[in-house]
Amino acid sequence: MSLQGLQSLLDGILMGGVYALAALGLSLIFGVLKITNFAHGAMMTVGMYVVFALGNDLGLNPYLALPFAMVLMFLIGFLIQRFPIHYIEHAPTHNQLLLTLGMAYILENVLLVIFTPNYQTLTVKGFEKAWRIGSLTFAPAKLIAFGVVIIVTGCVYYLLYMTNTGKSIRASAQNETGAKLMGINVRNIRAIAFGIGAVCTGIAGGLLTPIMSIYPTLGETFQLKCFVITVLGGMGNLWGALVSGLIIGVVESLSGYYLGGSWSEMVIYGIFILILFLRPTGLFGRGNRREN
Amino acid sequence: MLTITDLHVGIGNLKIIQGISLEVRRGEIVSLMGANGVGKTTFMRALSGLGHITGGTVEFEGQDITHATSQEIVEAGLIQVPEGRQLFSLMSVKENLEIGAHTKRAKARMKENLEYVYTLFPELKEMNSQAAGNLSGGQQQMVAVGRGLMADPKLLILDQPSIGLSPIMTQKVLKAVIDIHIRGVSVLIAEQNIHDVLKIAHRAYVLEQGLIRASGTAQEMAENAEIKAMYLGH
Amino acid sequence: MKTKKVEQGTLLVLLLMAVIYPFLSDRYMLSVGISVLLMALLGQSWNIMSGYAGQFSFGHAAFFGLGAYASSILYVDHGVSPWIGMIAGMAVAALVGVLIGFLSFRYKLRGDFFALVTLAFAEILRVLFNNTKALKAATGILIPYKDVWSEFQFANDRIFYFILLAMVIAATIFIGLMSRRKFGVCLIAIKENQEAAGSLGVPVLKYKLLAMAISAAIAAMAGTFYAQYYGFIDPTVVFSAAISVEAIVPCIIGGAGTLGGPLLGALIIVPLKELSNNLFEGVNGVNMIIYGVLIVLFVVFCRDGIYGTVIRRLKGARS
Amino acid sequence: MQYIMESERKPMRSKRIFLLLMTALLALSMVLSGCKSQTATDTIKIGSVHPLTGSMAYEGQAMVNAQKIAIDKINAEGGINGRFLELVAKDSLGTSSGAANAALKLTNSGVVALTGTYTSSSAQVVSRTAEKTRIPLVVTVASSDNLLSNGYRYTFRVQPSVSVFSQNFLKYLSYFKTDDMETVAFIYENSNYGAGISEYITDHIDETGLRIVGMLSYPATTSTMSSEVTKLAALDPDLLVPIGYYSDQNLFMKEVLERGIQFKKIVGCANGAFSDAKFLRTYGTQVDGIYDINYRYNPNSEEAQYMLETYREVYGEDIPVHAIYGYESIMVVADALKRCKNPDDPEELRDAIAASEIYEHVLPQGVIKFDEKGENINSAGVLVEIRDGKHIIVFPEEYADHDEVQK
Repeated sequence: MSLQGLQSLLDGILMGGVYALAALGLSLIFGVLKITNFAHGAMMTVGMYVVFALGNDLGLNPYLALPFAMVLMFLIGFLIQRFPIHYIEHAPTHNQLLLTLGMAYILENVLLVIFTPNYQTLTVKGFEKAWRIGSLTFAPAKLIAFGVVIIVTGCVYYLLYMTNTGKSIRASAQNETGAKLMGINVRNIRAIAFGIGAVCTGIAGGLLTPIMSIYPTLGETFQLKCFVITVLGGMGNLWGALVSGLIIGVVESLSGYYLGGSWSEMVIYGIFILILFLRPTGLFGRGNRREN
Repeated sequence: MLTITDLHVGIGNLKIIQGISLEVRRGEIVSLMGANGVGKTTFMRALSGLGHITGGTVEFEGQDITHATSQEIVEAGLIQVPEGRQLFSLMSVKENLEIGAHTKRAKARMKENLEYVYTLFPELKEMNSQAAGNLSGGQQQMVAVGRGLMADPKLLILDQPSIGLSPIMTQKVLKAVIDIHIRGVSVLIAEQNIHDVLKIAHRAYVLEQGLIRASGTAQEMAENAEIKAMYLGH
Repeated sequence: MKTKKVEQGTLLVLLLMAVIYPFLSDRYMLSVGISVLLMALLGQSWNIMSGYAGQFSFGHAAFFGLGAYASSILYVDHGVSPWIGMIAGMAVAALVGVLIGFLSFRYKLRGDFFALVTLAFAEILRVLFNNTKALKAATGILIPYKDVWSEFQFANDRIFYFILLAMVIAATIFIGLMSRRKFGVCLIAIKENQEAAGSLGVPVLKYKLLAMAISAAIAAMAGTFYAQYYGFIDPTVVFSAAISVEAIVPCIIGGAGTLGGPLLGALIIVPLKELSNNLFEGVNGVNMIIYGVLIVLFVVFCRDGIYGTVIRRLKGARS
Repeated sequence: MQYIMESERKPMRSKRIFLLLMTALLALSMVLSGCKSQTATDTIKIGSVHPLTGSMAYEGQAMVNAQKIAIDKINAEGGINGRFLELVAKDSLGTSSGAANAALKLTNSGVVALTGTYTSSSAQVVSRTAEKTRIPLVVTVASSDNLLSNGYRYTFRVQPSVSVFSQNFLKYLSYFKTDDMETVAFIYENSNYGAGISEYITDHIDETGLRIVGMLSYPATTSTMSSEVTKLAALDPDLLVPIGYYSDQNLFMKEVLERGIQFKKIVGCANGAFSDAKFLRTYGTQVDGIYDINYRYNPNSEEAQYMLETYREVYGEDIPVHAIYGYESIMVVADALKRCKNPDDPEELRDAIAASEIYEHVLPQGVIKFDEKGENINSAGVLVEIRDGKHIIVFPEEYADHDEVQK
């Protein structure tokens, strides 16, 4: 592989980390709660704007703004699940889709009203230049994002597998009746799970704020990519989401380098269709396949 | 301990349970018998707060739980081992048991209860880290009963625990029920397999078309010619 | 039998209204009327595949776009009348629909997964058309401006309106007739329980593919109309997810799997959207917030759709 | 069908539904057409159709902002023969049907002219609407080449189209082309604007003596430009031509600057980022030496100064260059209105616009005059250089400004 190929691979891995985190949120919501969430991109954008607002108006370092974004995102996620989504949990997929789409319109346009549609850019001091190792370059914001992604994924793993709340979440996902009969407040647990999903999504958005210029509908561009990653990794499978996030990042970057950016979209959707046909439980086979 | 008066339960517009009165006294094993589809499961689910109760009352330990949520009911000590076991199939046996101890009360006695479950079903200890979904039907039923015990029940409801089990497994489960009863837990058990269950029950009710058709002590029921003809079949 | 009468009655009333409407309205209202009908047609198309047969599509833009492109390319590059082009487009879309369906059903995709596959196909077509020079790539196709009926071009929008109305009526009658025959009963059986239907001897795959073909063909018809009426198409317009959404919205609002649902749904949501556009001109975004809220409220409080709920109430009144 | 089997229901219900629906229809038609009666007769209304929500909302809103400034200016100067202008702006929602409905709503409410629409697909739809309703449309921004190829009588375009920009590029090449410049690479977003320009230029590249070493296209919604930057760095063309919208081109430059890649010469063509004030605010002098062929105001025009300052004052930022054409579109309409005997007659207005000869305007071009297709015959972009963190017009010579125009 040429040096440029290597650089593309590296860029793909770093960007893939952010995709992975964004998809992790979707994977939780999609796999655990069985909700086809088309407000996912919009939720990401909310995270972006929270970090932007704190960074731009209060001068807070964007990475210090992340905890605030997390709290807010948790609340938003909790409320979205608790109010509208709760009522359509067992409704057909298209009802869920339309409802979350409606939520997306609301979120995006609330952002539009508050922040105007202007493109916003947040620059971080000291991040103007890439870091280098030999001839390879690392964009600092992407590198940090990658680190945060690993940490957050670890935390979510801990939360889901080591804590009582996490166990209740997984239990409710696997068997709602069983969970209720053990005295789990499934309604709250689901709202918490959605909240956690929203937090991951929001962090992913927040991490992108120093990387891209943001505008209210930016999240839409991540929507489908997140679905691809989620299905590829197996729904509800954390490590699956992480690995396939990286895969998609790398595929995008390499196909962008060798075939051109216009066709890399095509390659990703092609992979998506193949995976849906051939391994709908995901590459790692542990995701739960949904049937209606 | 559990007093049910004129209970009505529906699913959608359908009226499934049309006025059942039933009682479980402290220290009893009571059996609810009936053929497939007479509404046993609907009735049982309603007791745990998973049904649409349209009339009547359910009283547990002097407390009205007719419209309580399933959490409140579990907290009060009325625990159900549901039909079809409803395990968390991707989680390990150990995790399944741990989740059983979800309430505060149960958490406080978790260690003790876990030990008891392991003495009751020693094989569970060996399967601790296996995913519950990979176990055989009988093993799964043991996990389900164990999980119910982890919730520290005062009254344990078992909904058709022998369904799909081999005769040996069925015996094992019923033996466990006796053991549990000896330990001071009252039991309400729904069964199609009347022959076996009447051997361990004190009293029994027969459910038919959403109504109690007959009731009495286990012995009376076992000797009732009509019931013999209908359910015991031989 | 009375419910059936209500259904027929409602449809008749809708028809009557639709026929009178253009004579009461000015150009703007006529244009809104065309938006309503276009959404209704797309909705009807979605309805047969997803509402009746239960195969939930989120990629109807694929068929819509194919229809628009097939007739436009034939017209602009080869001088073929769009009337004929429309038939060709319907055939192409039906073929692609069957292909997508065959692959999906062969690999046993259902529910969300089927929806995502259709979405992915629509996106692939968008990228493909956007990057293929022979298909005019990103430049899109401009339809010549004429007033020649044989070329599906009219200076008078009222004629466009009635043509579209005829399409909606044709699609509705077609679906209505189909749904009352064995085909429709089988589709519902497939939706309720595919395995059971199969074991009862319903040719599941054949019927599902047939439903997809019909659905795709109707969407393609809408696509041709769109190209001819608005006069311009490009890949980002006709293959966009927004079109796929337009196919779903009226069905959910009106009631999926009911004959009048998509019609009523379109009749309600389009004017409401237009109304919020007109009422909240001052602060941008508020119109879309209102639209979002409307959708959320409809989905939460009217799960079977307005038409579906009315029908259910009527049936419920009996017991 | 499930319902067929059902029975027993009160009669008359279908009648009730009928009445209900008819009432709803009546109410709706009254509400929808309601604004008609509210028309205040003494203002002359100009309609504006732009995307005000969705992904193009910023561009659309800036356009409307600039139009408002133009309207205010005319009104402050006494309006049109004593009558004031009024801008009625509607959201096109960025869709064809949205644009058509918005345009018709405007023509309904009595506008004498339409302006719009930023996106080419909406412009195509609105131009057709203009033709049908016989109300003139002055395009603010829509660069698609085939916009006027249908022979519409009522559509006029002030701004340079894709091919004009491309011709400008080829013409202005002489300014920045050096003798040792041999290779050129393009990086462009692949919608009809980016792809259109790059295609036109490549078709005529032989005339320039340059050799194309790279044609990189990407979707405007991309979230990363890393592989493109890597590839271009390896190609190391003598001339790099980026064409795209603000957010994607900003992403591109960000990656280039982060990695410290020194391209020999970067000349954007209608680049959404390079000519934007925000771009300079973000990167300052780091982007010195970049050229862009783009929309611009005429630095020597006093009116342009007025427009700049007012925009900055009212909206707190520099006017985005595309919005200048929003401003000028109103001026074109106003100029024509002044020459009309009856300003309320769109037909007369159309003829007046067609006969426009505007010498005093804010654009860096000669007289504004339309050919028979409706295209502004002198439309042109200018070559802007970023020097000391500022935009300076360097070519053509007559619009070159060496004084500091902006702060």
